[in-house]
Amino acid sequence: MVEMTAEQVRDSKIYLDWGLSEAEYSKINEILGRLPNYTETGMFAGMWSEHCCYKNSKPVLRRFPSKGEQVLMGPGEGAGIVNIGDGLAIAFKAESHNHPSFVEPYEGAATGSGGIIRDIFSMGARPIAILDSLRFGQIDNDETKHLIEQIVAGVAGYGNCIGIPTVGGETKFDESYAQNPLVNVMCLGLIEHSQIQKGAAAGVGNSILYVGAKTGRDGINGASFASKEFGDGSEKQRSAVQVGDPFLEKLLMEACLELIHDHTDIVIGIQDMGACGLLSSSAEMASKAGFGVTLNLDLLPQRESGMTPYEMMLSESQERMLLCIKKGAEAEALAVFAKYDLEAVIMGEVTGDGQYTLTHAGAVVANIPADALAEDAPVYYREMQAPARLAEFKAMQKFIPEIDDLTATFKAILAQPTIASKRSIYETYDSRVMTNTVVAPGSDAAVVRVRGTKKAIAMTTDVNSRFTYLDPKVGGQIAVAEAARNIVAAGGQPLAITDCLNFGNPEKPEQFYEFSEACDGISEACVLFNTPVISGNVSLYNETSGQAILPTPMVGMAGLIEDVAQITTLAFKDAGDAIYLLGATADDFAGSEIQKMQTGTINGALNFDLQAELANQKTVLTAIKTGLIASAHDLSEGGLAVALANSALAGDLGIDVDFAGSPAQLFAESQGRFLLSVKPENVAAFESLAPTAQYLGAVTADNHFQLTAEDAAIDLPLAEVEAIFEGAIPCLMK
Amino acid sequence: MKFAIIQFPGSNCDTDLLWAIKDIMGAEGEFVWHTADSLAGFDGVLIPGGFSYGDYLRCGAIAAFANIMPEIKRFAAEGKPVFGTCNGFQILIEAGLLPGSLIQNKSLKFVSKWQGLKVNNQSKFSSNYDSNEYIELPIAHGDGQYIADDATLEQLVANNQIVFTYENGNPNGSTQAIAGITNATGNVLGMMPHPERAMEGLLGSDKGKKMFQSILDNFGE
Amino acid sequence: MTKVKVYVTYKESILDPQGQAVTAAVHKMGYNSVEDIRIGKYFEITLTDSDASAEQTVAEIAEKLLANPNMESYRVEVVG
Amino acid sequence: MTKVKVYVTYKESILDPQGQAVTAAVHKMGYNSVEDIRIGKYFEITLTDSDASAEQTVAEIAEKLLANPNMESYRVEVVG
Ligand SMILES: Nc1ncnc2c1ncn2[C@@H]1O[C@H](COP(=O)(O)OP(=O)(O)O)[C@@H](O)[C@H]1O
Ligand SMILES: [Mg+2]
Repeated sequence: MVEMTAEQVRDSKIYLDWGLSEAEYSKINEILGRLPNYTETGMFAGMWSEHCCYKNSKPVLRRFPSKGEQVLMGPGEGAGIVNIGDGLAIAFKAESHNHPSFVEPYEGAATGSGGIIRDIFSMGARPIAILDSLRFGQIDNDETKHLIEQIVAGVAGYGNCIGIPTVGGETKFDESYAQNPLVNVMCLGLIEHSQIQKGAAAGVGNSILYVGAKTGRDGINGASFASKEFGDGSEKQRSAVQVGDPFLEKLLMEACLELIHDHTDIVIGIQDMGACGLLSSSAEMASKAGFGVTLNLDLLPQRESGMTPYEMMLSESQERMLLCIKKGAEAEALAVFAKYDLEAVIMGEVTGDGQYTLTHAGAVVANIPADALAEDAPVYYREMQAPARLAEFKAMQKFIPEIDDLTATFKAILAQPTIASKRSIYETYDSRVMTNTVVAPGSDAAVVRVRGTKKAIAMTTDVNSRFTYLDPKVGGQIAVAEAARNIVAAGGQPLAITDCLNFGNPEKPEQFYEFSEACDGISEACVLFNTPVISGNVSLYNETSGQAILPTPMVGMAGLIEDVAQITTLAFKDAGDAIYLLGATADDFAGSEIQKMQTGTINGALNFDLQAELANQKTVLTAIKTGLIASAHDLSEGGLAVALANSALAGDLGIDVDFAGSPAQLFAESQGRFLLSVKPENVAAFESLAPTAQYLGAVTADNHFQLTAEDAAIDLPLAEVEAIFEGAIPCLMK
Repeated sequence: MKFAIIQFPGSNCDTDLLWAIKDIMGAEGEFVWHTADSLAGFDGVLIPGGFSYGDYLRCGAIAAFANIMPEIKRFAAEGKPVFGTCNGFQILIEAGLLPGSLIQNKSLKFVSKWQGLKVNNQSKFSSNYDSNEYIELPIAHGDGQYIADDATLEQLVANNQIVFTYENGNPNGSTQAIAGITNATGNVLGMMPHPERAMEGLLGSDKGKKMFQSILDNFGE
Repeated sequence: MTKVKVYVTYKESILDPQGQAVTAAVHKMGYNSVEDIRIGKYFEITLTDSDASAEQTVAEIAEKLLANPNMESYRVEVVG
Repeated sequence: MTKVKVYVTYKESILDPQGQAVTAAVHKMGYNSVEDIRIGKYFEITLTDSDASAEQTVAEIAEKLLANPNMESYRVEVVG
């Protein structure tokens, strides 16, 4: 194949196909003072895509609070880092792999996991936990079942093999995700302060080392592909599918961590090759450090023959890392990789001229200011407009569900896929490898202890996108509040968040409004909860044939448990313990599971008090720390009735509860609420600490689920409740 | 006693085993890289779980050809204790140190949960348990279905080589609910469950300790 | 009764991690003349159809179920 | 350069869980003429040996590594 000349690129306007606008192409001409050649044009197209440079989302992301005394490293590197004391810190981040998982669900989910794991160990941190936040369409068709099965298998396949426990996540269903499932994976790592690495290529003459898988033609244009809407199915596939190799990544992880820990002084910088592969990792490393870089593409390990410089630079082959190694110490680094049978080559060096230079077959094929690719990428201030529906929702009459048969309603709610047990999913994940998992999936936040200390880390991912749909800003606040509620229920002090902002096409003013408002809601809550945003990921263009997903800003939060003795789960512990509800219950049914179940749709105005939420969380955390709480569970989808079922089933104990509210309010989704159980000897102390807590009844040993509200009552054998809760998803998947 | 914890590329329960034997049981333990060729100075071998060589081809198949394997075979032939959990069990099978085969779970799915087990305490690896004691240990595997021909099964029973069997459900479809077996001479044990993950109440159970204690009691001097 | 065989292999451009690992293992075992190993799946299908309709049936099954068109190609062979 | 193919299948006596699942899936899709599906592995090996020595080499590799004689059998085919 003969490559186009610079003039042909200009005349054929191929850059439009690659996602560059006319204005952007002109700007490139201006920067270079000449026409960019084919390779250079492709490089700009990749680096200036939303996926790589956040050109549409940057102005909004800048408004996130990202500082705090606990924050050791904020956004901008592979992952953010938070201090947990004892000279230790945690690094965490989440990443989406939505489009690839729709095209090829197993490999899409697997390579998504692989990517975020690399982000964590590239910081020098040892990954210790994975969480997966998944969104699917309704389980009523074979395509969705196939997507669920394969995506879950992909997450499992990668995490299980590499040996990092998958300790939590969430799985929710809504028809808006049918043609656009969401696969968001969060990874958290542990690191000593002194080991923190940066993705920088500094110091003239230092070497650029490539290690890991050979480069193939897979995923070329992946970044610009993720920065476009889907049309119909025929467009699904734009380049070769990326295949994950968790075995190779395991070796890469061990080798990189060994190099960082045992050869600290020779590693100048390290970065994984994610979106735009070799190009973005090398350009960002150079630009960040204020240096230039020159790479010899003839030395690049290649899996296929005849690859062009364009293909080499834009390939998104997995399991590759780029390092900057001190001059003279190359052999020392190569020896470490050789121990793990990894292919590593020195393919370039840091230069002082600030230029990004590529050579291939003896010729210079690209010569661009490094900053132009990274720092100087365009930024757009998109137009926003509130979607008309929002005003309508605010003006609506309150929806109040009618409940003729409380028992039947309860059973039906419990069997809704979003509510029902996710055991059939999380039991395919190894959640205990590394022998630190104290609370595995099935409770609220997951908890992993930190060896050598009394501490533990609590983690969760949350967002209820129905709320963000009804009111993006309040929904964003609720996402943070719910995550914090889960952390607190486990006995943790919320520390910081990461996010995956899954939205529609930002070029549409209504979609951009949702994005911007939801982020501002997240910011407000993060300021109040003192949980800065330390990392995150944006996934826009989640639309198929013009139909956008519900706005889904996934919040991943980590919190610190000071003493493992304070770790609390949702399971009721002993018969005779008193059950309390903390937090006010009102007729809050807008966006609730019961509204969706009864009416098939969601609408109405949200009611949320951020201050009240925070006050309740503080009370619960104090009560846990003073040893007054036997079990704690946050209330979310399905309300009190579902929370009671969760705690009873987890403890394999019955309940006898009399709720002072309407039967419908058993399913209300008022925010800021906790279900707590307290040992009889602690009741007095608890009641004086939490005077507003509502006494509900007692945990029983008779294996009956007895729940009364006004004149209606549920009385079911626990086994029947369990059969419905556990059986719902496996039954739908058949 | 001093234990060698063998590390293959892709092993991922190696640090867990070291933690269990050293930090919890108080014995000596050291990692031994798969390229080594000597076990001199060691009194026992522990083969960890994980995905050696990605579990590509068949679980444990490639690891069975590692440089250290002839030495492990020699070690076993001398009657010294060799223990493999999960992928370690698969490796011992592929290396021919234990009879039978492990194939994909009947459900075709990876399964990770607490699993009930019945312990036969007539082995050097289980003598500290009560007779027929019921315990729960974590399992986490995709290829744990134990199969063997009739002659082998008869011999396993006759020789009292079946040490662990699944109770309250058979998570992978194993023949006779077999979860762990020894070789004929009783000094090599392979099992799918993870005793090294059940060493502390904080993590849910310390029922795995009796297994390691049995090794220390019966093989130590 | 007709026997049909189906061979499913990765397309050329798709990474075959399993094949790579096995190739490396074979080299370690000293078989250095081996250049490359690619691993695929192999199905032996027994049907009650006649030869011609069996081929048709199996091709359909392969297309829909046995091979993943994003990554794999397949070949059907009627043995008789 | 010689190309050799190796086919590895479970022995008759072994119940292949994946083969059973695929057979059931095929029946669900309405292909009721399918009696049985057995799944095996298929290797395409490229060697620098001549034909005869390639067959010998591959047979050795198959015997030692590619098949587990406890449960699998294999067949080697030199393509040339
Ligand atoms: N995809 C998943 N991966 C791992 N764990 C999951 C997944 N989906 C749900 N879980 C687990 O199931 C439990 C219940 O989840 P969820 O209903 O989302 O809890 P909450 O409403 O309290 O956030 C949690 O422990 C969660 O970690
Ligand atoms: Mg919760």
